[in-house]
Amino acid sequence: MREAISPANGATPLLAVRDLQAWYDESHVLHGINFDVRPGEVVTLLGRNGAGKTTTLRAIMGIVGKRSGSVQFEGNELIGQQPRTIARQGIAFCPEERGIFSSLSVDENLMLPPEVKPGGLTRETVLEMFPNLRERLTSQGTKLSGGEQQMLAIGRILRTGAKFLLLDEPTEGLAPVIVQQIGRTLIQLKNQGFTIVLVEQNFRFAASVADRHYVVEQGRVIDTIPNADLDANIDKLHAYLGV
Amino acid sequence: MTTQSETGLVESAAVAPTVGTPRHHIIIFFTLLVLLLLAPFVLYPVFVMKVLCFALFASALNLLLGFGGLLSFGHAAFFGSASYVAAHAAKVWGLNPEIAILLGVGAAALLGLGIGALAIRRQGIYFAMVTLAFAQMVYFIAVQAPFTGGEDGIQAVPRGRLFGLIDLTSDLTLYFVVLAIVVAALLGIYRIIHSPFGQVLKAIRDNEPRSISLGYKVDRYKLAVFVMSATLAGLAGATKAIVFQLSSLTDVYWSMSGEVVLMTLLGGMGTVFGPLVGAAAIVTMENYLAGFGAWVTVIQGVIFVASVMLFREGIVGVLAKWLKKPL
Amino acid sequence: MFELLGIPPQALFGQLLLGLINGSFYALLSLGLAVIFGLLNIINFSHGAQYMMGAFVAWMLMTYAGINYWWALLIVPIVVGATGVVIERVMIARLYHLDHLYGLLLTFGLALIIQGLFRNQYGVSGLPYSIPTELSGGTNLGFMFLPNYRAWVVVASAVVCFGTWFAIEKTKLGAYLRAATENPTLVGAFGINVPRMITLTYGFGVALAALAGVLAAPIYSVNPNMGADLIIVVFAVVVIGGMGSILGAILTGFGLGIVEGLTRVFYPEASSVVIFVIMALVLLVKPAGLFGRTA
Amino acid sequence: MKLPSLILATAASLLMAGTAMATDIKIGVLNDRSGVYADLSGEGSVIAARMAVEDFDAATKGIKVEIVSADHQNKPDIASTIAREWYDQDGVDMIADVPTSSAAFAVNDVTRDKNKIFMDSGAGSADLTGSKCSPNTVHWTYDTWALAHGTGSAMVQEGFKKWFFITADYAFGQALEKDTSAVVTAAGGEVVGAVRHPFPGTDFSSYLLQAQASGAQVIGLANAGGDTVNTIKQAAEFGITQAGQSLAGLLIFITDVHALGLETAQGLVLTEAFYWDLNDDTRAWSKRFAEQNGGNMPTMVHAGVYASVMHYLKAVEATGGKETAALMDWMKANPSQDPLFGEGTIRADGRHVHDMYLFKVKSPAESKGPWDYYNLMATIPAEDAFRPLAEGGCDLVK
Amino acid sequence: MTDTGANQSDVILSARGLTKRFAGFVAVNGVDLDIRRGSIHALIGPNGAGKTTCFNLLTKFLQPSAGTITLNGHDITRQSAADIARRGLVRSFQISAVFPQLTVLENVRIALQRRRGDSFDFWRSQKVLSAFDDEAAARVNEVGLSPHLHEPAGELSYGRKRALEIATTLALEPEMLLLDEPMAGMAQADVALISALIRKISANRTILMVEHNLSVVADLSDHITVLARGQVLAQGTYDQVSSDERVVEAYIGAGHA
Repeated sequence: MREAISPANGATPLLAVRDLQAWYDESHVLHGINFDVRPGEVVTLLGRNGAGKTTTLRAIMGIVGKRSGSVQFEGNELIGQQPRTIARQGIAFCPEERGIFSSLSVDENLMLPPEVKPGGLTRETVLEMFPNLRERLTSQGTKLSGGEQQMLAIGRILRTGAKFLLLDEPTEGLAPVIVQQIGRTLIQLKNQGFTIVLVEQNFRFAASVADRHYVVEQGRVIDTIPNADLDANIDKLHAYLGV
Repeated sequence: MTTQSETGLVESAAVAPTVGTPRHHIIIFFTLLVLLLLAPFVLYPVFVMKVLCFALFASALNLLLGFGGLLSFGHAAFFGSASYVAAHAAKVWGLNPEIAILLGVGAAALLGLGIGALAIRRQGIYFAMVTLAFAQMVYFIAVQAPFTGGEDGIQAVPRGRLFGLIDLTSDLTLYFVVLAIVVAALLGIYRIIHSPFGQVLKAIRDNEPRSISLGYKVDRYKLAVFVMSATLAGLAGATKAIVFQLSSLTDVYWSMSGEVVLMTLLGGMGTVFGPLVGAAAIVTMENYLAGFGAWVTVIQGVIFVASVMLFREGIVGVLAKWLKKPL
Repeated sequence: MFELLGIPPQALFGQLLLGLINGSFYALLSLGLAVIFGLLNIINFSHGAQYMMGAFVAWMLMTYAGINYWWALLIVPIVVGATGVVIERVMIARLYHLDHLYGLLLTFGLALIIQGLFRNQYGVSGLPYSIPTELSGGTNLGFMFLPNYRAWVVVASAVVCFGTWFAIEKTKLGAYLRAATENPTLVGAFGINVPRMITLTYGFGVALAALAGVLAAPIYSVNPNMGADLIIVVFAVVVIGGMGSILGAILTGFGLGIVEGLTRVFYPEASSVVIFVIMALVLLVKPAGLFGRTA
Repeated sequence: MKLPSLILATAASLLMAGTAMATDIKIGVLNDRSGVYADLSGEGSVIAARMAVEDFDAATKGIKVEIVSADHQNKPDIASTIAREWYDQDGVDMIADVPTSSAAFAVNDVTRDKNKIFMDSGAGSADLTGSKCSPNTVHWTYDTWALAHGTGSAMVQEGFKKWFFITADYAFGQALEKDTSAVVTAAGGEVVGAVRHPFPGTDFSSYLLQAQASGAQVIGLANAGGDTVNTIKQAAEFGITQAGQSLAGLLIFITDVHALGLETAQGLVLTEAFYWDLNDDTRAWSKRFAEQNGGNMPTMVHAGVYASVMHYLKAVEATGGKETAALMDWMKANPSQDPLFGEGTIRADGRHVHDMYLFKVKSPAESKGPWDYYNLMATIPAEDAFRPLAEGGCDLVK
Repeated sequence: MTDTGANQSDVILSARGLTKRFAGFVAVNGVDLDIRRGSIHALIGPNGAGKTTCFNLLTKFLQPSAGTITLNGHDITRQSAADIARRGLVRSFQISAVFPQLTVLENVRIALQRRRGDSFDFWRSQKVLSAFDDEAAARVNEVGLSPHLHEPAGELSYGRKRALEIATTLALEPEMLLLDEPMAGMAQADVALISALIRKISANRTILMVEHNLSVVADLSDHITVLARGQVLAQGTYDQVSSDERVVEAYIGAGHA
């Protein structure tokens, strides 16, 4: 298992995760996650269902039952902080189930997250990015299609000014054409300087957007594959992820 | 579908139960019995009878709450209606006390069946509120029905002769009859808790979906325990009517339901002896503090708050944890 | 003359109007209860006691400090709401991880304490609080004499109810509240201080109860027991409306006021129980209440 | 071993040390100390009882009197429990006061069972000396029949013939309504309607509007305590009285008028057995009473407790013991005499008979200050004030 | 490739056109399923494929919006969860489902007690249940929990709770077991243990499981149904489905960029 811990090649990591362990109630889910994210990067956490990818994101946000180890963001230790103060440092989280509020309209959902840093996208920009949402602004949030909900979920965190995004399976259950649209959006965001941690099962999608892939299995990062080396490692990946 | 030990109403006493009737339970029961047999020669018998009636009432509620996991906020309906029926039967129909009590108990059982059948369809807070709503209706009937005597209640109920033979006018004679009734009922509850039925009940309380998946029809068990609890509450109410020769609106009012929850909570729900301790504590306190007027309410409130905030396991629950033995 | 069940229609109008007035108290109180339940999932059994506190604090302000009704309308909800904030911080906040029934038991105990304390201090005979001079007198509507104060009560509570509904359904703050009701974890992960919001919400719900108390003070005697029985009625209103549904609480409050008013005409003895009958029926047929969302 | 006791002992021993052959008497004042009747009975009744002991000068007469008191919360079950324990455990010989009819019935039953003496002042039900009469009970101050007759017949005589009742849906309310209706119809009046409201209530406007729509001249308030106060307040609010209808309080005490204030209560017609400002004797006694009672004047219930305890003590002195039958016989055989009720007698059914008074509440302008509330309209002579002996249905009357 | 044509007597549980609509979306859409007697059948699919919903429909914890379910030829579509449990179809839960305040022995005994029929005999001592103690202890021993026989189940570690759950389920001698993610939240060592346990109990039984851990699925199951977006994507043996392009696509994603 080479590069289980990937050294930050030169640049200081924006996010450094060391020996992160996490529990839900009594079940020990993460057994020591290690990885780095450098500014402006898109990295993915790949792995099968139940490997601990989602929990890793939630542990970074501080919304698991219990966690230990170290999560440093811009040099600040996040372990021990409340989720809300973590968010206030410019980290935005888009959950797997998307978290669209059914008692809020689309517009309210969009405008809900407070601005945590200056320089967030305006409502107008978000609507230009996802034109589908514009026509549905007054409808109930959960009345949107899955794809639209995903756009809404991504769109609303772009408004906050956070430049560090944690996206949990944004393509899950979506039609290919929507997946492509989301892929384009992520690349666009990357070009605008956003740093993104992406949890994916769909590694073809991940490959289209990411700089680096961390393979998670049983609560540990077991491999790191730079996107450039993907073709060389395709068999290995199939073994990790395949059916 | 979380395991309910962390969030459920009945907190685990974290005690390793043993199989069969634990020896210390037998010892406690025996000691209690001896104390109660001696009590009327030391304490005022009517006072001890009151404690006994409420101990039974609280144990009946505890059967439902502590072992069935269902909080009824309307148990006064059963206590009170049995009290009315028994009082009416003894006074107006001139029946023997044992028949009067049986009729009262029967009325409570029927009422329990009716209310239970509707209430068990709901859970948690809704269950509590449905029982409260029905209890309010029973209260309304108690106010309206001619035979209940409105706010005067049914007074001067004759204690009569047990089986037409034993004159119950003497407090002491009555005491031993009441003691026999209450002890029998408490042993009955003990048996229910430790019967095959009680095992299933505890399982349902601990984890309802899992019980369903094992093939148990949980609604029937809930209804059965509801009716049992109502019946026993009725026994307490009917006995109280004979002891005090009176049944009144207090017995059906919703604050009576609150009081019996308080007794159970204070003593320790889900424990065998908790309701007895809780009832004794509250009844004694009410008696001693009667002169303090509204302070009684304040003190009761403080106990409620303290029980919820500080010792949710109740007095006996805390003791059990400390002794590492189920009580 | 056309009569409905022996009641001339004009008299019926009068009775409907009276029902509406009483309904406005139900609406205000159940609104507070619904707001608290919606976010905290706690049955605030001390709501009636807090309503009573509202009336008492108004009376105290008048008696000890000479502060008039209009200022009381402003000050009392803030003062009593502040006590709610303290209660939430010190006690209720420690119960969220437990079964909701513990919240009910706790607030039940609190209600006993509050009522007992006031009863000790002020007895139960009731204390006088006069109708502000600006609102004394009344208007003859032809079918009835409507005291100006009662008209004010309807208007005031309708405005407050609408305001609260608007604040919750149409404002940013309200959006936070609704979102936090659905998924507090995620809202917290957006950087919002959810515990503080919960505290303030409880305070706000309590303040609404206190406001109802101030409104009630001039027409019902200021009495430590004034909220004791009311709480379970209001509770039933909230259950009928659908726990946590703001609109449901308001509409049901006004609606049941009218139902109760009509019962007072046709079967007055049953006017205190009719709401419970309706509640039992609604719960059995439509468990989530008339306006509640089914889980 | 000291037994658990319900008692908050409030009274002191009044015996001079060394008096030989003393009779020890224990009197229990059982009433509402925290609820709606706390002001009209409550601690004031204990004060009145104590004053009776002092005025009787029991100590020098060799009678040692101890007074205990307790709160029955207006509930019959609590009253019954306390009475039972007092008699069984604490050696109480006589229970005084006991407002609230349901509680009084409970004490009535227990007293008869235990063969002790019950001298009621606070309760209203005429059944206490009627169908539920007991050889052990004296009903001193007033009853629903007396109130109904005083107010009912006086109002009808003044030309107020059409009545509407707002009645608490409780036994005492129904009894008041029934008794008054009978008086009103007998006097040539007419009852045009009645509405029974749940007890306790808060909003009475609906009933007041129904009363108004009925076209009645008088609205009879067959309720009590806070309900009556609220009804009167709301009647003023809805302009009922201004529109010409009169209110007749059927069970109303001076403390209620005090709570209402004259602005609201003025013009109200009511019947009482006692008013502090009747004559020099009542004024002098009431002044002493008020000094001990936080400046509040006595109610007729307080006066009744004083007079009944006084009469009882006289019987103890006369019979030289506390044998129940002897005491009851003496009390019924000898007329009572005290500064508050003047002379009176106790009938075979236990009814104490004395003059009753019809009052009208003063307007604020007429009143010279606090507690100056009543104008005397009529004195109802003792022989007319109470239900005739034969009509009560009491078994003790042959 | 599908088994719909299999001899009906070989099929213990079958579903036709199984559909579940929730407000606004269709979670399970027209699923046909046949579980062969004595097989280990796995239900897999990417997140959100509708596995758990499907599972809850089969165990009657949810009512289907449309479709029929038959167990041993009996239509059980309208029966309650408790009823089908009595017909020998018993489920486990994703989160460990024990009775926390009962002891380990009592947990298992609750299941054994079912054999006595409905336990409404509140007048009997639970001593009558001691008849089951030996068997219960044996069941507990099978899953290696003997040292904890008299401990309250709530105090067991996570893995032991799952083992206890399986012991309890087995005590019912079910004809068919439905396991909901038996490996969820398991430590690696426990996975092997539970795997072995499942293999052991599969003798003479039919097992349907929902499981994410594909190596476990590959290792254990005879037959696999792959769900995606509420519909059956593929069925067959592990080799068959793992080589199916659509399955690979569903799992790994389409169109290599």
